[in-house]
Amino acid sequence: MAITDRAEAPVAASTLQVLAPDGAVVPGARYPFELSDADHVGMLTAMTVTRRLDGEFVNLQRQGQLALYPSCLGQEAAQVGITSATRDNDWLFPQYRELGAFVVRGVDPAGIGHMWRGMAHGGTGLIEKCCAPITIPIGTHAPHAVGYALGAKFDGVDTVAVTFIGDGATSEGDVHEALNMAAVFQVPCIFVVQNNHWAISVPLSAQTRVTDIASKAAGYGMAGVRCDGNDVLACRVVMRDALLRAREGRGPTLIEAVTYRMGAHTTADDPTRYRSEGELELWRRRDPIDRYRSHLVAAGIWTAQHEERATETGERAAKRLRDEVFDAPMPDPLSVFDHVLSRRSGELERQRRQLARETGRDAT
Amino acid sequence: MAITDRAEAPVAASTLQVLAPDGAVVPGARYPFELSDADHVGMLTAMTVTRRLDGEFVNLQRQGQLALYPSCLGQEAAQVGITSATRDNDWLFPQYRELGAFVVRGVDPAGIGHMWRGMAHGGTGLIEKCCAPITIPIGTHAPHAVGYALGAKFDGVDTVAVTFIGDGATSEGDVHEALNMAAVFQVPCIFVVQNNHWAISVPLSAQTRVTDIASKAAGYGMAGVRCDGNDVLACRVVMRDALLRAREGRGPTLIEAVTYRMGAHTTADDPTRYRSEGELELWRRRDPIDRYRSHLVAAGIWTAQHEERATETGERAAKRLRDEVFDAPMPDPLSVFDHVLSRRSGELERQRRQLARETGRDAT
Amino acid sequence: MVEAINAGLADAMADDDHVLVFGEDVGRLGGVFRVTDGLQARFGQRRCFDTPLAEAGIVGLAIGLSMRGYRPVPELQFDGFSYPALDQVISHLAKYRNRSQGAMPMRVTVRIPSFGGIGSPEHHCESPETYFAHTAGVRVVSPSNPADAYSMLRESIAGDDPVIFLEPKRRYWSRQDLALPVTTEPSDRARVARPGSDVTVVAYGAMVRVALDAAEVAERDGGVSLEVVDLRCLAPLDLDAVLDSVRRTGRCIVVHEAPRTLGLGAEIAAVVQERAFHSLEAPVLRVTGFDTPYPPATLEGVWLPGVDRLLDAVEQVLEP
Amino acid sequence: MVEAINAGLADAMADDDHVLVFGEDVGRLGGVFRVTDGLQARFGQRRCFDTPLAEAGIVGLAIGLSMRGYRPVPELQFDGFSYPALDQVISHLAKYRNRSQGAMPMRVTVRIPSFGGIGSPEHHCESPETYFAHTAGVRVVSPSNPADAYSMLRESIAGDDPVIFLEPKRRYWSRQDLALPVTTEPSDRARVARPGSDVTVVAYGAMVRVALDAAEVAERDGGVSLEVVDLRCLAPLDLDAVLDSVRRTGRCIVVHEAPRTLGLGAEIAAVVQERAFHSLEAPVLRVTGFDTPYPPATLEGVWLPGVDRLLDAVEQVLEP
Ligand SMILES: Cc1ncc(C[n+]2csc(CCOP(=O)(O)OP(=O)(O)O)c2C)c(N)n1
Ligand SMILES: Cc1ncc(C[n+]2csc(CCOP(=O)(O)OP(=O)(O)O)c2C)c(N)n1
Ligand SMILES: [Mg+2]
Ligand SMILES: [Mg+2]
Repeated sequence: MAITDRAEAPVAASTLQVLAPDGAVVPGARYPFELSDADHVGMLTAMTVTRRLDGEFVNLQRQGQLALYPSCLGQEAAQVGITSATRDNDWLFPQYRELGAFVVRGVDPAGIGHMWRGMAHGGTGLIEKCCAPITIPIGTHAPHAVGYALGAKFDGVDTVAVTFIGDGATSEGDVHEALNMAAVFQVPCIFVVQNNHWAISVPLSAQTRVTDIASKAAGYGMAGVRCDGNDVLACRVVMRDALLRAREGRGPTLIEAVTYRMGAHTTADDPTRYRSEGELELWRRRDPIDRYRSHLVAAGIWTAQHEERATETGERAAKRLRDEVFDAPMPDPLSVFDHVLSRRSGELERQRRQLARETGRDAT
Repeated sequence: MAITDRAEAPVAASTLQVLAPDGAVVPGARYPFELSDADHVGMLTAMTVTRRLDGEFVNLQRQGQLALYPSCLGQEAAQVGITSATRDNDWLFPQYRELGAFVVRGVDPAGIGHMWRGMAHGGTGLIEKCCAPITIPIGTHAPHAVGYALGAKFDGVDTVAVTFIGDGATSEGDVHEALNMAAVFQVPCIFVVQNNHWAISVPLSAQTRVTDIASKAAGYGMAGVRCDGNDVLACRVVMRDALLRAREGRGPTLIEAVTYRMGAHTTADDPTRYRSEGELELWRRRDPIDRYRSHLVAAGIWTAQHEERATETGERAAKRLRDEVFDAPMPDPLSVFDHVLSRRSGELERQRRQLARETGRDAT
Repeated sequence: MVEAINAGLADAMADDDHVLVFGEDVGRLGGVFRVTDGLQARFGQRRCFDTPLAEAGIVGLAIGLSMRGYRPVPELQFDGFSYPALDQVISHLAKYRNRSQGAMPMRVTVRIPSFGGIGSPEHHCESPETYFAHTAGVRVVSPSNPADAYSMLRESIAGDDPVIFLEPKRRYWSRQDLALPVTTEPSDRARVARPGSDVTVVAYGAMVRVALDAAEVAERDGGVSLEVVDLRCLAPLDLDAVLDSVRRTGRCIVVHEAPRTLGLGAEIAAVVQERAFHSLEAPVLRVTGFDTPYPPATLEGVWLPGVDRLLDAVEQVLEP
Repeated sequence: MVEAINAGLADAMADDDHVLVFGEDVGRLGGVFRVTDGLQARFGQRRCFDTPLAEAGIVGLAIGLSMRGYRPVPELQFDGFSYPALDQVISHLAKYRNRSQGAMPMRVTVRIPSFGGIGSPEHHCESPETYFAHTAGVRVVSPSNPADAYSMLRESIAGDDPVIFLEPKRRYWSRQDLALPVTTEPSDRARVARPGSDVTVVAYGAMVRVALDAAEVAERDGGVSLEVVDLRCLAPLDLDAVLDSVRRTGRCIVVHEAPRTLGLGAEIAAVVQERAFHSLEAPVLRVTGFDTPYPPATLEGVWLPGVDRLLDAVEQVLEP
């Protein structure tokens, strides 16, 4: 059974690309000339920092500081390219693997650490940055993005809702209902599918019969576009277009960013049980950071100094994350009774007093 | 707001048609020459009987004998054309409006009456005819058809599962999950969407952004085909092809039969609140029975005698239905405790004894 | 009651631009029960609109609208069609405030025409309250009369919590002279619907009428005085009124249509026996639907708890 | 316990060609907990296969396969991901036999790794039993030890009813010397896991271990003798063993992880107080999770019922 066929195929011809894997501009590509050198430096820095932080999260998990962590290794271009095109008040509705998006938005990584350490569901510090809490049940957040976008449309503002889902998520009924509603209501909502070829151990070919997830858009009467998800400029370009379409009231877009999950599904997973080293090797050669760096170096935009500074920024961020995670105080046991409803019922107060007694705390 | 635009448009060009509304064969049409005169007479008879019975169900509801009834008026061609192409052991998974399918299969209409009279959930006499019970929760039966088809595939037989859904049902997550799984597993399952342009009061244009439901198939990597649902021969042709594809192991098909719900959604509904007389008038002119009759009369296949015999058969069936419904005995109260699980728990026995006491019955 | 709910929706929409009404067939048709009749005509398609046929999507949409500051009031057309939305309710609507450390309250009122007794086919007569009431993070309420329907709906929409608003279809056509707006007791509190001294009968929704009728009969025919408590709020439960009553009567019966096992009667019996143990002269009894699927319409009359089944239980708890 | 379930699946597949195992990641990976490890290699892709990521579809698929004569054993990957399938369970799996007048029994065993206590993130530690147990037409079982896990699974798969099979993840790595195949008590019956005379403690799943540990401590430290009843079957409930026990001890405590309101403790308390009213020396108490969303992992230790919370309740019921 050729279960890895799709991940091993070259990225398909109809897939928008700006940079070839070696960093050269693809002939005839729609190059985003509107980006300043500073923009480019910012993007590559964000990708570099993302990778460093991602590695640190994996380390922290190995050291027993986190219960679990889903690495975004290899998906930095998709996440940074997409998110850097948004405005700070466009709302993001992430799945759980979107560290790159959070880095671009300036979310404190410790807040993500709090989630995986088991201190705060959904993470902390996200909402302030217009990011919905991290969502674990696959695809269920997609309708929220549609609702948010509908509200923005009603408000007459040009704010856009962006939801990140995976290739696996496309099989879920909630995603279908969301796509359909977004199209029917013509809301400013963008569905970003990071097609990383795997849903835990299930390859794309066992998830859907089509090889091209963007082709699903047509059945909803929605714009669909496919880009090389390891090409940050391609991601940026398609997202720029989709945002414009959304802001102009021309409706939603489904973007498929073709990329690859280079790490395990989460730190609890062992991918050697289900995929080949050869496949991984192939994608290593399509590394999104190497590609962009080659391009920017060749263009004279990225210097050794930039590299050094980005590495340093990454190191500092990683160290801060480490410290914050290690130093994080245990949450107050009684906090489990907070934020259930706007006020506590009599029964909940009784339960709270019980736990206060058990833990030697003051229930007042 | 032009909410009735799609129902008022002429049936689109890409829609497979064999007969024009006046009964003439469309130039270049794929005429089902394999049908014998007897086949044709059988189909038109089934359509005629369906319409007569359908009217009788509505009458019975008006007379207070049924709690509710969803009329299939106007959809006879789609139901008879599709079902008459199947073999008797292909399994049908109906929604609730498929009287025409049941007539073709020879289901006793009284069993359908039992459902709407509130005597037996799901109807009676269906399973013997390889029809799943009538299903009310929209779209939820689609995955059952996929499971059944998967089982047939595993068994190595060429039995096909056919599920009827509505245009409204296409919005439901369960239908999406079913379509996707059918494509991934390449099962012999056919999804028949009767696009009757309305889901209660919600027009197609508020249900989906596309005008062509068959186009949704492509996103699943599945064959999709659209036919004039008021043209029984067109329905028969596309179904014949889909069945062949399924039996040969070439996977599922989505068929959109473009038709129109000429009656109310159910007897409890008042369609004058939401749709125009003009729209209805337009579809009256596309009546599926008139069309087929004109064709068969012109072809010398259908005579006055056939007409008489079909009318008589319809009358007899209607009378039998009326009698059976009027004479139906009240179900035994204690039957509510039957068929909950394979055996009754102690608690359920206690509850049964309680009801026996209340109703003066013997609980043994 | 339909008119009261309709007025409640209209007044809430008039008072606050952020109140939105949507669902299947709620727009031009005005809902299959006409509960939303006239709202689209009066407030426009932005404020009252039809959605595609997708219940999970409808609740998901409401969650997103709430995040954007709206107060959505989605309708799920019937009890049995609320089940496709259970995951959105359990995993999100109920947990969003918690998961966002209080930053994202869910100001969503999900209206569901509920319960049996109107001769409908399968899936149109379910009692879904346990599924919701067991779920921490949502309020579940059910009015038994038009005044409460209006008042509790207004309070639910104006409040800061997600509310599952179960409307007893069987009481939809009940009428009451009402000068609107009307404000009844807070919707998280139970109410004594009829004072009495011998047995406490706890009911909600359409069963309150059954309990009141039984009280009438018991008084007249047997000289037995039933105190009827209308629960109103099914979650979080406020059983103070019930406990007060039981401490006086020493006897308690809970009535509901839902199947017995893990119906609300279970919780109420558990709490009453725990917190009024020494007052109880007899076990708390439950008068309920049976542990079977809801039966076909011709049998719902014998299946549903009625006055007789309730009076049987009254006799039992009064046995010496 | 993982090995016992794996063996139970393998033996069932070997005995009956019609047994099929499927779900997310159950094939090549062997399940995220390795419960289905090796099944695809041994029985082939037809008998053990991965599905797309769609829980409603998975249960729907099982229903259709059962209609075709198969005995599907789908896995839903975690408790919290069973909710998208609730509608298929409530509206179809539980009702199909009824709706077909007995002609279409649902021979489906839905395996769900369940409950908390393993340090997982949100949605991976839910106690979904009430949603299923309140639904007439399905059986709900939960084994507390490897022998039961094997035996009850075999019985569920071989039976003629839909079974929701809740596997306590926290006990997955528990071991027991077992000569397989092993047959324990019928899976619709409770069992006294430890005889005692002072207080009846009812538990199931991972809480049986907690109850047994508490019994040890109570005996040793206080000379109090707890009788621990392992419920095993959560629906339909068979409380004869519990009632027998309570009639002897006069005291009853139910322990479960699920939130208190409408958790199984409610039903058990309601039945016990009804049917053993005159035997009770103290109210039935419930030792449970709180009425909140399941907390983040660092707090699950204080949130979950443990030996101390249970012993507190023991003290309470023994107070004069
Ligand atoms: C509703 C639901 N079902 C199952 C799971 C378990 N699960 C977690 S991640 C995952 C695979 C998701 O794949 P994809 O959407 O492609 O995202 P990726 O992990 O590749 O980023 C599964 C099945 C879940 N989280 N939610
Ligand atoms: C899950 C679910 N939601 C809502 C309903 C209420 N309802 C009954 S029929 C219907 C419209 C169905 O439209 P369509 O699928 O087009 O079929 P049609 O009635 O036109 O044949 C609705 C919303 C239902 N039966 N099931
Ligand atoms: Mg993926
Ligand atoms: Mg329709």
